[in-house]
Order: sequence, then C-alpha cells, then structure tokens
Amino acid sequence: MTDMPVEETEIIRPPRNQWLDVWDQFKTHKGALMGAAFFVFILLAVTIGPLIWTIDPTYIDIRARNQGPSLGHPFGTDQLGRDTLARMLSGGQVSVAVGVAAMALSLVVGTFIGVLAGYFRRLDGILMRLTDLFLALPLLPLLLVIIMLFRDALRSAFGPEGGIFILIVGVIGITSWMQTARIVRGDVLALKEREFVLAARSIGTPSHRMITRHVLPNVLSPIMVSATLGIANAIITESALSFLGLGFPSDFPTWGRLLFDSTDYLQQYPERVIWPGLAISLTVLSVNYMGDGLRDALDPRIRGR
Amino acid sequence: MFDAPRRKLVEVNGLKMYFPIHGGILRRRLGEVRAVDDVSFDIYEGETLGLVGESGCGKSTCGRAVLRLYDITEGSIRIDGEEIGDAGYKLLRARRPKMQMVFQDPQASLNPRMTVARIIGEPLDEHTALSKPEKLDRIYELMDAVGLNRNFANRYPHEFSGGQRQRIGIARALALNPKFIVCDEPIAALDVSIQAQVVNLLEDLQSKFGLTYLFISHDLSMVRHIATRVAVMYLGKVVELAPRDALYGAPMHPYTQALLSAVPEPDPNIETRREHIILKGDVPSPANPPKGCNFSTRCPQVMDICRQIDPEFREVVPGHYAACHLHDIQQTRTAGEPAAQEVSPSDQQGEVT
Amino acid sequence: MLTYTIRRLLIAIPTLLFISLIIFLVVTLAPSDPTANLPLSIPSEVRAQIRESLGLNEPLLVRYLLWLRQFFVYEPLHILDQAFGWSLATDDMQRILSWQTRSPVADLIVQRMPQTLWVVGTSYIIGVLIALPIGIVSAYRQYSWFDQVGTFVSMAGFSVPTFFTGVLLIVIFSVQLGWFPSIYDTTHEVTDLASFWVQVKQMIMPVAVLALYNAAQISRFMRASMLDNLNQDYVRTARAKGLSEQVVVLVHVLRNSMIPVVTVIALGVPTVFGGAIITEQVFKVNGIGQLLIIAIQGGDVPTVQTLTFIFAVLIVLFNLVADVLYGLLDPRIRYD
Amino acid sequence: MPDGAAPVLDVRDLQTVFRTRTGEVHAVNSVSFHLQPGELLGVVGESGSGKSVTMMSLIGLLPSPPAEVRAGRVEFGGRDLLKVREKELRALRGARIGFVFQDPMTSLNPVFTVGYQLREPLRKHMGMDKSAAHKRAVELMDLVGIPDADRRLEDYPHQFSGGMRQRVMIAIALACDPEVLIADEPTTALDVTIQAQILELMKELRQRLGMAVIWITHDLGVIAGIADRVIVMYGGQVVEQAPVKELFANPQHPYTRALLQTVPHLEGARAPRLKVIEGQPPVLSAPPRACPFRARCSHAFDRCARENPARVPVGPGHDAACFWDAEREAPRDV
Amino acid sequence: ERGSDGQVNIIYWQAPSTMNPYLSGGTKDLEAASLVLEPLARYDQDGNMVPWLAETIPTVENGGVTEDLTSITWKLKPGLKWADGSPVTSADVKFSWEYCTAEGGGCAQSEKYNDVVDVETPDELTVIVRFGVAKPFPYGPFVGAQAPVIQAAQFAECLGAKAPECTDANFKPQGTGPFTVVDFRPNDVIQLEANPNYRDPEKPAFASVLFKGGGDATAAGRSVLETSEFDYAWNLQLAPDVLANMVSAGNGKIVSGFGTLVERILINMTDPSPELGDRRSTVDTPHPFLTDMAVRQALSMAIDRELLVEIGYGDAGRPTCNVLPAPEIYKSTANDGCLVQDIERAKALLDEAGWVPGPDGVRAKDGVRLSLLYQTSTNAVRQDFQALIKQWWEEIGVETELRNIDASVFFGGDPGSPDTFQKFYADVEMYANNFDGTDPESYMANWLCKEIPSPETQWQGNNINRYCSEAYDALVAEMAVTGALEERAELAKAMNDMLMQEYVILPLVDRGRVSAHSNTLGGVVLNTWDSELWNVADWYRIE
Ligand SMILES: Nc1ncnc2c1ncn2[C@@H]1O[C@H](COP(=O)(O)OP(=O)(O)OP(=O)(O)O)[C@@H](O)[C@H]1O
Ligand SMILES: Nc1ncnc2c1ncn2[C@@H]1O[C@H](COP(=O)(O)OP(=O)(O)OP(=O)(O)O)[C@@H](O)[C@H]1O
Ligand SMILES: [Mg+2]
Ligand SMILES: [Mg+2]
Ligand code: NI
Repeated sequence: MTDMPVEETEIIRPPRNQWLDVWDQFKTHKGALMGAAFFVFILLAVTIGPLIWTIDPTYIDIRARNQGPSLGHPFGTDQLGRDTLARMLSGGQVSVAVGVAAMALSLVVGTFIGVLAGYFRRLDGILMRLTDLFLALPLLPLLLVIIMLFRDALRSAFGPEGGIFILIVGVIGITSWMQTARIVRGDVLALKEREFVLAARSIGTPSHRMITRHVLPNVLSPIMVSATLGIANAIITESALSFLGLGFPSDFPTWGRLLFDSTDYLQQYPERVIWPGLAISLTVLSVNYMGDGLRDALDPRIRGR
Repeated sequence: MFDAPRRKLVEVNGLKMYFPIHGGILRRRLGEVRAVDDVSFDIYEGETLGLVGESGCGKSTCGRAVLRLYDITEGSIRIDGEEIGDAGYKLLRARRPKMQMVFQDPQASLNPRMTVARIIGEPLDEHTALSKPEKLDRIYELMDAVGLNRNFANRYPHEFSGGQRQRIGIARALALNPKFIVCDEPIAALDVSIQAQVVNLLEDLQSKFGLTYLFISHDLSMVRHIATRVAVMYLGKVVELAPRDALYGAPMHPYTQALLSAVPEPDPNIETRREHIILKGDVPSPANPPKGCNFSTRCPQVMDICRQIDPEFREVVPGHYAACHLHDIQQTRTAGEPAAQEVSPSDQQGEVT
Repeated sequence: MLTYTIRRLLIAIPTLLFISLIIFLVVTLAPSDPTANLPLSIPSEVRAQIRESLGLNEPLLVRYLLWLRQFFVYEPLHILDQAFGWSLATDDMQRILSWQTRSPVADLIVQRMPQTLWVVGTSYIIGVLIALPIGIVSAYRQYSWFDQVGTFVSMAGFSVPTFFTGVLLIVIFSVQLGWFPSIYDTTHEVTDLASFWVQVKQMIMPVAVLALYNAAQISRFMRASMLDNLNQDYVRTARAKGLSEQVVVLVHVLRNSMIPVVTVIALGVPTVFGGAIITEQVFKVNGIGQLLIIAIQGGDVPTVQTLTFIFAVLIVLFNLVADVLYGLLDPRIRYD
Repeated sequence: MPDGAAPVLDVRDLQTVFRTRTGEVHAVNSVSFHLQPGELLGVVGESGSGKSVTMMSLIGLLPSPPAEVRAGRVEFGGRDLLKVREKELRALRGARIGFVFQDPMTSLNPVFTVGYQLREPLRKHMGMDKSAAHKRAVELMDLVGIPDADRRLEDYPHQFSGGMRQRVMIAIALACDPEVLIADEPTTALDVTIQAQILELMKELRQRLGMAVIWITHDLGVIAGIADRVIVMYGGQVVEQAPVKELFANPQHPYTRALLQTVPHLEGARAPRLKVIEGQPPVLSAPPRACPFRARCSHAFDRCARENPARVPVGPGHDAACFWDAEREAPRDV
Repeated sequence: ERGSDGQVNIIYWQAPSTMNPYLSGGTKDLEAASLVLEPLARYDQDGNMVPWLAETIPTVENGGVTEDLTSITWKLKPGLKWADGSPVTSADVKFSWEYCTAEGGGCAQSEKYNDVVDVETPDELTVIVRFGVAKPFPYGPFVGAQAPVIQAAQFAECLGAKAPECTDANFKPQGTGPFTVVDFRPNDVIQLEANPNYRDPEKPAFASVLFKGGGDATAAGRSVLETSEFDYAWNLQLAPDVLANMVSAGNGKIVSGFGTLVERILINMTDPSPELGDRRSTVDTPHPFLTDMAVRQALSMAIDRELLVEIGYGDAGRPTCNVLPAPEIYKSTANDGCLVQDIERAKALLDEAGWVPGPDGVRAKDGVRLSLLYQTSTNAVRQDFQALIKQWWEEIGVETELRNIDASVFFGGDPGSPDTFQKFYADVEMYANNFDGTDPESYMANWLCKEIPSPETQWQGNNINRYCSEAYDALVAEMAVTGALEERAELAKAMNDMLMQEYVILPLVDRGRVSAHSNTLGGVVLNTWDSELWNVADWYRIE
C-alpha cells in the first residue's frame, strides 16, 4: 500500500466532464461544427426571427402578389401577396418543431421499448415481436390512413393547428421508433453483460435504478446519434406528407408545404422553390453532419481515450 | 486447521448452473450449457480459496452463482449460515453487503460515466442512509484503504491506469464491510508489473479486515501465492480440492498434474529440465460433455471405467478431495498409502495460517 | 439453416395474420368513401346503392374473413388457373375486386409490375453499383477529399426531397432542354435498338433521382462497414502474408464488409415496390406506388388492403431473406 | 549459435512514432538488435513497451498514417527493408519473413476457409497452382499437427478451437519456408495446456526447419523455456539483451531484475510477499532524454534524469542500458 | 380519310379506372368511355340536343313524345354496326336500361332511368321508353355521355351483382364510337384504334389514340403546352399565371367553355354548435345569427368576386351572382349587383341591423358574436379563396375560422364522419356543384324543404344549407308539370332569384372547363354539356 501518491503521468488535472471530451472531439470534425452552427442559426431564425421580421405571414396584400425579392419583401411574395420571408420563418418554426418533437417522441418510445426489451429478458420476445411487427407495417399507407382517422378528433381537442401538429408528430414518431429501439436493445444487451452492470447487481441495485444509473447514460450516444437522424427524417417525412396532400393544411405554412405549393411556379418564380428547398436540404444536411460528428465524438475508440 | 475452531463462512452444495440452449423450429429448449455442474465446496472464514481452471470451464459462472448473481439451477448456497440459494430479491438485497465481488476487467467493471466518488459511493447509496458529508468521509476512507489519492475522487475511470482502476473496484467491494469477496480474475487484465501491486493490496486488506476470498484465476503461480486452499475446475466440475501445498506438491488428479506441468516456470534452469505433460486435443464443449469422466477425452491415464462412470468427488485423504477413478483403485487396492505420504505437506497448512 | 428458415416462416404466419387484421381495421375504419370522387350530381340514393353493391354493408368481421379467404384461397387458385389453364377455381369463388376499376386487384398489380420493376429496380441496382465503390474508397481513404465529397454528396442525396429533385430535373431536362420526356410511357415496348433508346431516355430521370437517393444511403453503410473491418486483425494477417493492397481490400476486407451491406440491400428491396411512390408520382410512372396512392385517394379499400398486405409480406419475406443471406455469407452464423 | 555468424536480421536505431490527435507517441526509440540464423530471440517487456510496434515496423505492417518509421536500418538479406519499395517488401512478407499474431480468434479471416487462407501465400509467393498449393497445404497442416488435414482445409476458422487456429496461423507463417518467423505473443490468448502444446510444437518445428524466430511475450516462463537469447524492452527501448540463462541468472537492468522478482513461482519457496514495481510505465509523448525507468527505479540518481543511458556490454553477449552497476552497487562510469 | 393522321395522344391527369360509365360516375371515366360508347342523343357545345345514334330528337311537336309526356319514341339510324360488325338494334338499347336498373348492380347512372317503367322494342330500330309519371323533360335515358348504349350480347351475362366481375367487358366494351379499345390499363393508360365499322367511313382521321392518365394538372399542361408530348390535356385547373406561362411556350392553345358549375358558399341556416349534440345542424335549431338576412347580405357584399376569379381561375372562371348560371335561357340578370365588392355598405348594413363592433373588432348583438367557421375541401385554390374571404369578412367585423377537409371525406357522405358536407357542422361551407345536361329541374329541386338532410335520413338530402320556403316548394311543384321551355325557364329563374335574394347561397365563380390542345391538333370543340371528347371523330392533324 505504498503506491506513490502522484506519479509523473498522473499530473492532477481538474476533473473533466465526459462531455467536454466529446465536445473537443466534436470540434475537430469541421462538417459537424458547421452543421451545428447552421442548425443553431436556423433555430435562432425561426424562434427569434418572427420577433424581428414582424410581417404577419397570413396577411394578404393582393396588390403585392408574385413579387420578386425587394427591400420590403426580401424573399418576395406569393400568389396572394403574402410575405415569403415571414412564411419561411413561421413555416420553419413548424417544420423544426415537428422535427424536434417527432424525434423526441420516437426517441422516448424507442428508448423505452429498447431498454425494456434489452434489460428484461422476459419482455424481450414480445417487445421485439412488436418491433418487427411495426417494421413490417407498410408505413406510408398507414400514415395516410391514420391521419384521416384521427385528424378530426384531435383537431377538435387541440384546435386546428395544434391537432394536426400533434397528429403529424405522433404519426412520424410512432412510425419511426423501431430503429432506435433495436439499436438501444442491442446496446443494452451488450451492456448487461458488461461487468459494471454485474457489479451494480452484486451491490443489490434495484432494476429501475440500474436502468437510470447505469444503462441509460451508457446508451446515450446511440440515442444522440439517432436523435439527429430522427430530426432530419421527420422534416423530410413532413414535407413528403405535404407533397402527397396529407400534411398541414395549406393555409398553415411549413417548409414542405411551401415547397410543394411553389413547385408549380418553378419556372416563373424559381426563387420560391429555392427558399424552402434550401431550408429543408440545408437543415437536414446540417443535422446529418451533426449526427456524423457526434457519432465520431461519442465513439471512445475514435476519441482515443 | 487445528489451532482455531474454523467456521465455514460459505458452504456450497451440489451447485448447478445450466444455461439453456434454444433451437429447432419452434425455438424449444434443446439442451443446456452445463457451465457449473454439481459443485460443492466450503470456504472457511478468513481463508482464500483459489479456483483455477482453463478458460470456459465455469469459474466465473461459479463465482457469480455463489453470489446469486444468477438464478441457479440447483443446489444450496449458505453464506454465514444463511441459505441464499433460493432467496428472493428482498432477502438477497439485504444480504448483499456481506458478499461482494471484484471483477476481471477493471475497465469494464466501472461505469465510464460515473466519477470515482459515485462509483465507490453507489453501494453506500443503496444500503446506508449516510448523510452527504458522512458518505464522502467514508469514500475517502476507502480510497485511503486501497491507496488511491483522495484528489482522484472526481475523476472518471478512463483517466486511470489499469491497476488504479482495479483499486477503485476493490474499494467499491469494500464499501459495505463485506465478509466475503469473490475475486473473479482480478489481475488477469493487468500487466505483470502491476499484478503484484493488486495482489499485495488484496492480501493486506484480508489481514486488516479479516476478509474471506474466493480467488478465481487461471494463473496457477499467482494462486499458489495467494490461496490457502485451491480448487481445480474442469468442464463445470471441481476435479480436485486441496490445501495449497498439498495440491501443488502432490496433485492427485491427472488434469491437475497436466495443468501444473504446463505452466512455464520463469527460470530457464528449471524450465528446461521440467517434464511437461502435453495433453492431446481440446476441452470438450460444456453443452455436450463426454460420457463418464469429463476429462476422459484428454486424460493420459484414461481407463475404460472413466468413459463409463463419472467419478465421485471424494475426500481421498483428509482435506484433499479429488474426482478420479485412479484413486478409487488406489483406495481399494493399496489403501491409499502413497497418497497419504504425498499429502503430508498439507499439515503445513496449519502452521502457515 | 433449413429448420431456421422454416421456423421463421412459421413465425411469420401469425405475424402476417395479425398485420393483415391491423391493416384491415385501419384501412376499413378510415373515414373515406368509394363514392366520394363521383360528381355531386349523382344523388345520394344512387351512392347508397353503389356502396351496397360493393359489399360495404356487411359486418366488419365478415368482410375481414371474406378477404382472408379470397386472398389465401381464391386468389391463388385463380392465379394457378390463369397460369396453367386449369380450372380449380369455381364461379362462386369471387376474386378480390377493386372498387374503383371493378377488376381483380391481382391483375392490376401484375399490370403495374413491369414499370415498377424497370424503373425502381434499375434505380436500385444502379444505386447499389454506384454506392459500393464510393463506400469502399471513402472508407479506405477516410477523411481524404474523396471521402469528404462522397460524404457530402450522399448526405445531400437523402437531404433533398425527391419531389423537389424530380420536378427540377423535369424543368431542366424536359422543358428547357427537351432531352427526355417528362411523362413515362408505360405502353412502350422495347423491340429494337431505337425503341430501347427511347426506353432508356424515359427512364433516365426517374432512375437518376431514385438512384441518387438509394446510393446515398447504401454508400454510408458500405463506408461504415468497411471502416469496421479495416481495423480488424485479419487484415493485418493478410498484409503480413505479403498480399497486395488490392487483394487485401477487395478480397479480404470487402468480403467481410459485404455481409451486413448485403443484408441492408436485401432489406431495401421491399421499398423498391412501395417506397418510390413520390418518384412514380412525379414522373407519372404508373407503377405500384401510384396504384396505391390512387386507391387511397379513391377509398378503394380492397386495393389498399391487398397492396398494403403484399408490402407487409414482402417486408417480412425480405427480412427473412436478409437473415438467411447473412447466414449464407457469414460462415460463423449457424441458424438452428 | 556462434556469435560470429552473420545475422539474418540486423536492426539499428529504429525509431517509430504515431501521430495522433493529442500529439506524437514515440512508441519505438532507437531500438537495435540482431537475429542470428536459427536462433530464437525472446522479446519481453510490459504492455505498451513497443514490442509489437517494433516488429511491425520491420516489415512495414503499421498503418500509415498514423505510424511513421522515422529512422533506422533494418538489414535483411543484404538490403535495408526500410528503404525498399512497398512491392519488394510485399514479396518478402509471408515468403521470407513469416508473422504469427497474438489473437488466433481474430487473426484469421472468418469468411474464407482455412485452406484458402493457407494457399494464398503459396500461390502468391511460390507461384503454385491450385492443386500443388493444396498438396503443400495438407503437408503444412500435418506439420503443425492438425489431423485429417485434407478435410479440415475446407473448414472455416470458427470451426477450429483456439489452439488449432493458432496452429493454422503458424502453418500460414511457415508456408513459404521463411528464414525468419516473428511470433507476436502467439500463446498469450491461449490456455496453459494449449500453450504447452504450441510451445512443444514450436520446439519441434525449429529442430526440423531451423529457421530464426523472434518470439514476443510478456510471460517470463515462456521465455525461460523456449528462448536462446532475450531482449527486454521498456518504454520503447531495448534496455537489456542477454542469452536466456545469463539473463535469468544475472539480470543487470533494474527493470529486468524487478520483473523477475515480481512474478510468483510455481516451485520453490513461496515468498511471503510479492515484490512490486511501483508506479506506471512512462508516457511516450516525447523522444526520451532521460532513462525511461528512472521514476520507478530504486537506484535512480541524478544522471538518470539527465541522460538516456545507452546499452553497454556487461558480460559475454550481455548488454544493458543502465548507469547503475548492480554488481558494484555503484554508478557505472561510461 | 380514316386512319390517315396517325396517333393522337390525350392526357387526363385523373386516370380512368373503367370504360363502363354505368359502373362509375367519374367524369374521367365517362369521357374515356365516350370515345367508344355513344348515346342516342348528345348535347353540342351550346347545350342543344343533337341526334347521335338516333335519327332525330323526338319531341311533342314531331310526335316522338306523347302529349301526356309519359313516353318517348326513339328511332335508331339504320345500318349502325358495333365495332365487331354486328348490327345495333333496339334490343341493345333496351338492354342498356335493364343493365343499369338490374338489382344489386350498383349502377352509377340509375338516376337517368328514374321513373322508366318499361322500354319497348316494336322493331329493330324503334325504342319506346315509358315513364310512370309525366316527364316534361323525357331526355334522361340514353342521352348524354352518362347513359350510352351498350351491346346486349357482350353484357348479357353481366347483370346485377355480376356486373363488376365482367372485367373484360367493362374494360373493352364493344361500341359504336369512332374508336375501340385495344388495351386498357386501369388508372394508367388506354390504347385505342379506329373503329373499322364506324358509321362514317371517312372518320376518324386518327388511326389510334393513346389515352394517358395520372399525375397532376401541372404536368398534364406542361406535356401539351411546353414539351408537346401530348396533343390534348383535360381540365387544367391551374393558377392563371402558371397557365399563361405555359401557353407562352407557343406549342398549344387553351380552350375553355362554361357550363353550370358554380363555386359557391352555402350558408347554414341551422345551428352547428357542438353543444347541441344530436340536434346540431338540424332544422330544430335555427342559426343564431345567419338567420339574419342582413348578415348574409353583408357577407356577400364583402366579397370581391372579380378578384377571386383573377387569383383562382383566370380565363377558366367568371364571377357570377347566380347559382343557375346557364344555359342562356335560364340565366337571370336580376342579381348582378353582387359583382361589385362594397365593404362600406356591408358595414353599414350590419350597423343598421344592430351588429356593433366589439373591442376586438368583432361585431356582436345581444351577446351573439359574429364568429364563423368556414369549411371547404382541401384544394389549393379553395384555400386561397378562404384566406382572401377571411380577410374581407374580418374587415367588416366577422371573425372567421378556416377549416379544410380532405375531399374524400368531405364529399364522402359517410354518415359516421362529422366532416361531410351534408352534415355541415360549420357555419358556412364552400364547394362547387352543377347538373348534368341542360335541364335544371332536378337541380333546382335540391332546395325543397323535404330535401333537408337530418339524422333521420342518414344525412341524405340535397338541401345542404337547410333552406326552407313554401313559396319555393310551390315553384318546384309547378315546374314538374310544365312542359313548355319558356315557362320552365321563367320558373327556374324565379327560383334562382329567390335563393339569391335571400342570400342563402353566395355564388362566387362560374367555373368553366379549361383544356389545352397542341397547335397540330385540329377540330377540337370544347363542350361543357357532354363529354369533352364528344367530337373526337372530327379531330385531325394539322401539319
Ligand atoms: N449467460 C450465458 N449463457 C450461456 N452460456 C454461458 C453464459 N455464461 C457463460 N456461459 C458458458 O458457460 C461456460 C463457463 O463460462 P465461464 O465464463 O464461467 O468460464 P470461465 O471459467 O470464467 O472462463 P474464462 O477463464 O474465460 O473467464 C462457458 O462455456 C460459457 O460459454
Ligand atoms: N495505432 C496507434 N496509434 C497510436 N499509438 C499507438 C498505436 N499503436 C500502438 N501505439 C502505441 O505504441 C506503444 C507501443 O505499443 P505496442 O503495441 O508495441 O506495445 P506492446 O509492447 O506490443 O504491448 P502488448 O504487450 O500490450 O502487446 C504504446 O504506447 C501504444 O499506445
Ligand atoms: Mg471468467
Ligand atoms: Mg503487442
Ligand atoms: Ni503474500
């Protein structure tokens, strides 16, 4: 017991948070950094933007319709004279909110199912059957049908916009949790065999604390990566739904809706397609890059601990 | 053995741990991996029982089953006089503080996302109602005990070297003042130069706190150093159990003999003249153990009876148990004379302890 | 392996039955109506009559059971009859009829198969063919400019919605340049070189859009899988044997990396049939996807139900195929 | 093995660094050693001391980036391996220099049959056709003691046990009758009884084939049983070199000595307490300017912190890199 | 000369799903079928009836219709042949009636045969249709694209419940028209070739037709006007500027024509508040404020119909103040004041009626706020209309909430759904409606008191806005027994004016049909009273 208290290699460093390391590694991934910066920019634009650019996105100025970019309307106006910038901002709010909320929902469901299935052997079979079942469901038709089924019940309960928002978020969330569940389950299964879980069991830690203390923090990285992909996926799905005429009502701008509505005008007013198209693509791209960087940053093998 | 009324702290009887194998069209249970197959041994208070054997022979499973980290298939486990073989979750949780474990891989056995203080404090959280400062005091106390600088309390495991990590694991095991610790290959993942540090620490702690160890290892030299008595496992069964010197001095089971002879001795003078018993073939699968004696497929002294009848695990000479038909014969024919002589070193046992 | 396959197939039966029930309930309970698309000038009594003639008045369970029997007994018999000129099916064995066209759903599907297979299938194959080399090179030269560009292109590939790229291509190449037709001709038959060229021209744009999307995804998988394997010990062994870099990467690493990728590719096949709905819509490739959309819009329950169920069967089937492939490709895996 | 014979392999001042995100890792620093024909050179040292990196540097097996062989000469067959082109190096690897790695479980490609992997070097280096290669493969399998070779060649690695896989690895390394066999901890992953089988096999093969072998391990017992001569590595350097008996009998470097004392023995008296080497191995973030062992050395004195000791002869065929003369219990004056 | 002009390519962005007009009422199906199947008489582009398979149009004057208006006698042209060469006889005509009225067949056109009690065939070329009641307008059966003549021989086995199973017949009916089906791919494409037995040996000029379906209006328009892949595109409901841009490419022309289709806002005379439970939107519960005519009138005045047309339809629409805008003789001019938007007067009107603006700008009286729920089906143009109208209404102090419902639900008539246009669980709703042919009698009968939908009738009934007036009912009854065209016209106008002046319906736009054909396609005459392809036999290629 005469270990040298401080050795050459053990220069006392201030305790370092895991996440600082992650951030350090993340910073070296240029794409990820740019992605994160852009995503933050988008977030700021859609949250703070409408406070600065105060034109009402639903205000119709019929004399000013179909205008190109100008000082009064930097992004131009649409066929009813509504300001495109204002619509982009409020549309972005919805699209990003849908992305984030749907991702959150699918993560919660996926993580919950994944952790339960991975942790409790008895639940594994049935939960994985359930997951397989969901995976085997052809999503698009069901999406369409579910939207038709529940749209109105929810609309009356939460108002016209809230209702459809909940529905779309719900539908995208409910139909995209399976991948997360599978990944999390796999990780939990592996984790369960890790000795520190066994160590906690030998201490007598009860299951629920085992999950919150040991399992969840350690499946966080796949979850984080899933999260970024989930946002991207939800934004794309929402715009595809708009394309098939099932997304938000057309008086309710979202990027997908704006893009869909403006494809007809592609030749006359190409900028109208460009704005939402760019917004969707760049957001998804930035989130994807963020995910990529996060994956690297969270992987200890790469981070080189 | 003679001078002190030694109490059995752990009594394991007929312990079986089978892992089911599923298969077939309907995923029915096809068979089982007999990871631990009818194992019995006792551990006396304050001693170290070494458990050796080849990879996959069921050492870890046995160690974990003894602590009831698995739901065992069959058998009885009494710790400190209390049966826990079939104990429910509540009782088990209440008994956890008495029995703890130190794991093989110091990296894997520490949650990478918890600080050292939290890791060591976890058992305290679970089983005591200490206030925060009290808890911190206790954590520091434990860190001192295992020779960790108190400054390290807020660091994460990846910032430590292997030996230091293993100290953290030991501190955690000590937190609740256990009586019995299962050390599952605690040094296997460490560098030679670090192994000694950890082994010495374990020994110091044993003498300080009066701990009892089940020391699992495949390093026979190290077991010889640390253990009081040694059990040798082969394919889920304990084939020989004896006081250390008896076992190293006069192994009875052909497997033990082969095992011992296979260990290279770090001394070229001895090593070049040593006889090596080279076993043929590989260890059979525990899912499909051979008929009769498990060792019959590789045994250099195999007899017909070995392929038919599984030898009983018997006390061949006092304190020296073995499961081998060779000793049946000796017993019946020569009434165990040579054995008795060979076993004599076991008397030293009493002196050392 | 065989028992494994059989077991999986056995498990698939209840799963599929359950799925069919869910699909049936969801599709039937949806408040859409087969007469909704008729002009308002058709009075409501006539609508009621039409609904009755479609069997909409039967109780739910009866309709489900009837559908099950039609799908699993009558349809196969009819299809056998058609294929071999037998007459196993009797007259009272009604086939599953589409409400919109009043024709057997199976015929509709068969009719739409060629264009879906042609366009979407080709795009999938091309996507895979593009993706593999990109993935391999990206992984081998990780963080090189090629990798960066490849990463960017593939990320962009699935970041841009296909309806956007599709319309963009049409405007550029059909309207402005006039190179390719904007509307896919499903009746076109390839008989000679000239007509083959026509076929190629009309396929280029939809195939390009889809292939980009597919390639984007698969190349990411390929890259990840290659990266996983490039660090393995056996690669070092191969190098230590003095094998050339080409052999090491293209034989040893690739073979291992392909195992998960092949299964990903197999799992993607069902999407070939259903996932290209938007692209089919944009280029008017009236394939399976468009059939589904029209059926949904028209409240054509039997068609939606049957198609959806077939998709489910395909998904389950290709899941199995993927698993079996995995077993075949990876000698370590033994299913039993 | 007379010291006079020309060495098959002569390594001088080898230096290898890894460039990582956190800076350079100087894994191998000025390593020199030689290998005589037919001899078995044991390499010991604790984990991370640069044993593997040294050997892989010799024949360009390190991934580059991040690895970079900075300096040195590796003379083999009259040429400097660090200077020859990649193509020529490839022609050497597997043909004249065989390599066996530590982990037999992962070192074989899981998706090719053992036969395929065994034939590969034969076809590549010996230009054999398939049937000739097959015949040779069967011979090799017999050689390493795998029965029923003809049939087992068609099996996949996972169908072999660990010991047999390691035999296959050895067979692959021996396929083209190499002059030098480098074995990087070939038995560490194996059980003792299996290790005994492999060691036995190795002794036998050496008798029959007579090649020179470099055998890396950190198990002193294995070294004691198999090696002719030993080099001890520490912190990316060779700190001592001696014939095996000499080394065990008369260790000169404090690290070697400590190492020999920390390991428990199977025979003889049982030490009541194990000796320990306190402290941790050095961090290799800069080229060494001082003795790498000084922080853990009980004899370290001021010179050790100023200068990195070179290896000096301390006996017949025995040299050590230490300023402390153990015999005299005093600093060495070199 | 027949077949000399090669192929003509037609694109319909809604794809036909069947060639049997009796099994589907969809316009796309009727029009596709009209290439093959023909009725006894058709309407021309002006809404006049012209004999088609019949020799002449029977009237009371020429003795074809009996004085008591209960039977009509058609004479077939002699020598007519089906495409397979067999002769067309009166039996085929009679069979067509039997086919559509067979039990369990779900015939979509059975309304055309209402009141027909018998069809007699005294000889091969004579058909006598007997009605159970006096029919002042006896031209329902066998007239127009909805009720063509089908071949008895082909459909004999397909009566009633068997109808849907005759896939071959439904997809490739034998016809008398200029083309016959070679290949029919439901919801995709139809290939047709010239009918060798067509009665005019010179026609059709085209040897074959490729009839493509599917996609969207933009793509269809583009393929004719911009890329010239197709010769004719149907129903290009596109924003005017988009269309104009396409035309500017110079490859084709727009043709448009007006029929009876009117986009209108219906005002709910009953209370749709959800608190009423079962009784919401039924006659028991009058609407709290829309029963006040001043409010209805103000709502109408606030709308700028010209602008709506400009935004939504361009040349394909014109503002209208009548729910019955055509044919010419039925068109009233009494209500044209609505064409001018007058926000100020609307406000004044509300002020007079005691609706005063509250603090939030919403008018109220006695605690009743002028707050509306405005619903329609999901459709880009309708949503633009909603947005505009909402803004105008809010300007006059009427709060408006918008809602749009998927068309298949809105028009689906599912009694279980709360969102059908019949249930009308909203204060106002917007959609378009028209009537077949030229006779408005049954159309105007929609607003009879007894037509009000209610839970008791499973919400069936055409009086969607729950308007009920004895005077109106009397006019309908009178029309039912009036035969003379002028008198009928007066009655219809009176009914129209009554609805308009009570402002229970706010007509917005008279929607025309817009189609496009390429510059190389000649002979196109757009017809809004019958199939657009009615004269396809006369189409030809301009070199
Ligand atoms: N959870 C499990 N499910 C199925 N089989 C298991 C499980 N755990 C262990 N086994 C099997 O039980 C046998 C004994 O395993 P165990 O880990 O106890 O061996 P060990 O002696 O500790 O080996 P090592 O020295 O490699 O740690 C092995 O064959 C192993 O494959
Ligand atoms: N790819 C790499 N990147 C960075 N550093 C490396 C890399 N490979 C090895 N090293 C470093 O080089 C040093 C020597 O490693 P090496 O593998 O040669 O040790 P070793 O003596 O073989 O140890 P072991 O006994 O564990 O095999 C170590 O400090 C290690 O961290
Ligand atoms: Mg173990
Ligand atoms: Mg190594
Ligand atoms: Ni000791």
